[in-house]
Amino acid sequence: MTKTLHLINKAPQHSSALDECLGLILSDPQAHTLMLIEDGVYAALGQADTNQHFLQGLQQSKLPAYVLMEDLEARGISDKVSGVFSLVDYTGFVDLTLKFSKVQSWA
Amino acid sequence: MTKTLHLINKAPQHSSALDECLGLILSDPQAHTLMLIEDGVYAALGQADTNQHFLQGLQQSKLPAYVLMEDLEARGISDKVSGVFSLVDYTGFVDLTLKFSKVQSWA
Amino acid sequence: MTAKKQKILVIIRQAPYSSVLPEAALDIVLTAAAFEQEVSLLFFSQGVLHLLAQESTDSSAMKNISRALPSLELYEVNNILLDREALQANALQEDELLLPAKLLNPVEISAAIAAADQVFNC
Amino acid sequence: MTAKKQKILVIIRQAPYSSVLPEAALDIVLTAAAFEQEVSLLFFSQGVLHLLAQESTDSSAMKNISRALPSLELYEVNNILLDREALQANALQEDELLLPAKLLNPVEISAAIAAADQVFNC
Amino acid sequence: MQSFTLVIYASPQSPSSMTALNFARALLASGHSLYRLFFYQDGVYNACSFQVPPQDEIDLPAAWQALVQEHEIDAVVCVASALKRGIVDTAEAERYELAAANLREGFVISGLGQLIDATLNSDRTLNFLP
Amino acid sequence: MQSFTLVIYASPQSPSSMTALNFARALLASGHSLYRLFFYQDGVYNACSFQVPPQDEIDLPAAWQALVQEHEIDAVVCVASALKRGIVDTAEAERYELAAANLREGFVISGLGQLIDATLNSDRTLNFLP
Repeated sequence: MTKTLHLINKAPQHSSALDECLGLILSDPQAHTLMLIEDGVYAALGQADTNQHFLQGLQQSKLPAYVLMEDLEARGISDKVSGVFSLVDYTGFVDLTLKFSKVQSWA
Repeated sequence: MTKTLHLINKAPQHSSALDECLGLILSDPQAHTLMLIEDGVYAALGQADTNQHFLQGLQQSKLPAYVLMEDLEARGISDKVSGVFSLVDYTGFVDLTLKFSKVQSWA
Repeated sequence: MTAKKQKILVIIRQAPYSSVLPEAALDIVLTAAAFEQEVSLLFFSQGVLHLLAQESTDSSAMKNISRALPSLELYEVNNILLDREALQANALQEDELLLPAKLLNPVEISAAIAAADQVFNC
Repeated sequence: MTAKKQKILVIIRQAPYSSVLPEAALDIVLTAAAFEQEVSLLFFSQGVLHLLAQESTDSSAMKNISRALPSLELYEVNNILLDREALQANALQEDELLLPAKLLNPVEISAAIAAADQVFNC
Repeated sequence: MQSFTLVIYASPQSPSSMTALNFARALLASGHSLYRLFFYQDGVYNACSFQVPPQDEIDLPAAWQALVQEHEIDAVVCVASALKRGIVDTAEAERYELAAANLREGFVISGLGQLIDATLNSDRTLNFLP
Repeated sequence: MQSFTLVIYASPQSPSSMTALNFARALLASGHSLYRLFFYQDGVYNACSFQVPPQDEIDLPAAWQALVQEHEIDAVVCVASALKRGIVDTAEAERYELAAANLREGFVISGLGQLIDATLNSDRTLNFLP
């Protein structure tokens, strides 16, 4: 058994990736971790209507979840992020990929 | 006042375009018409779970709705289309664009 | 170039850095204005997020169109419209936006589309 | 090229003609098989729609990967997996599919991901 | 008879370029005319002459070129989009000291003003989005 | 110290190419190494030498090239993806009778086998999807 870091790079408005990813991994928070990058960071907007269902699921599951700081800053939303997420910069992103056996990207 | 043909070319799994478009036009079926092309034709799958809500709304609104035959055939799904839609080929598509004052594309 | 005049509605409905379309839309707005067309710009759905001040762009290769928004006035693009529902859905406040804009509900947006001769919905 | 062997899981989750990714995924499968890796192919979510027979492709510039699916056997790619929930969500029947495949539920798919050394999710 | 302008936003690898080509063929077959084709953003790749597509795939740039030349269509490639993506005509190849031009014969490079002109002077303008 | 392979699927106009570049810079800064960069699908446009980007925008192909040359990175461009999109090296330009090559110095064209080899021989393989 290996541990997997899942990368999501699309907003919920542009891809069912986040939904589909969580459908597979929420039940097994030991083996999986979520990270949002690029447009995917919009899913971390704590007050956005579309995110409420997913943020609740994430909180209940205790699945670790990260979001890329640089992509939040570029979009001007770093002060609006849900507390469920840990913020990492690119160096932290590199470190994170090494804590898992593999990285799976979703688009 | 002009009449508008709305073109949707993405499946509901890849874009909120269909949702957003219908949110604007369902209330005014006299001024707007819907046409699905490319990946958008998957929204016409009559039995797909994700389409039920939208197909119901379409039926109730009496908004005219078309789907491009060639794109259904290429995907092997022409026998699975909801009865809410009229099928048109490329020639019909050209004719349709001339029945409206303008065409608005959604991606 | 003819001296005809059209009502052109340009809609930005994609979020910042999500695709090249917002930049493509803004370039159409500026060109249409330069050719003295009657142009309106609507920030719709996730497009409203362009009106947030962005902190840095060094880590992104894509153009930050927010920086170009103030130049809209120079081009005499004064009809800036905003999707009120999208603002609410994203819990954004009017006073944190980069530009003043006219807030529209869905029926008003639908009317703006109906009133236009040509719509670019990028 | 080394003689090492890895478990490679390739996932096709986009519908036919929606993007170049399904074709990209299939090419990875065939190459991994040619290099004698232990490769599995999972049709997930909208990817299950590739298993419908398609009527014509003259009007599309994109490659119809369904036509290449029978060649998977020649490459000894025998571990073909299918997302059972997606089949149901699209109201597809097993007997209308182009290929026989092993139907998996979400827990089994999750296990297949966990068991792989490398995942290409296109 | 009506006149159309088609705006192509996507690369030959995207289904929307093929939709635009099929639509162009159908409108001409119905006796209508093309006022202009405008290649914008990734759409400019449809006007590149360097592609070598596999034999079992449609060569979309060649198909566009055949249509443009047969019907003498005004096929405009947006200059800003093209330069950014490395599609250049002879004049630009010289100006920027590139080894060669790679714009297909039959296409011309011009500005976005040609798009605004087209919406004014054709009966219908359709956008084929990526 | 660990070794990475990055697979770049998107054009320079897509945010994911920039993410890949930022990630590459960060991993090198942390003392890790790049076993290989593999440019696949639209990612091959990152290896084109003809682009003339506007002065106020990042020149991503030039930035990749600088990284590749400074760190002597194995930067492989998928041959099938490249030919289809009109990115050719000198040998291919000759074979297909094109006016010039437009592959940037520092990049090499090769097959998809180089991607499989990379997943076997590097510690982590990351896919930067479009």
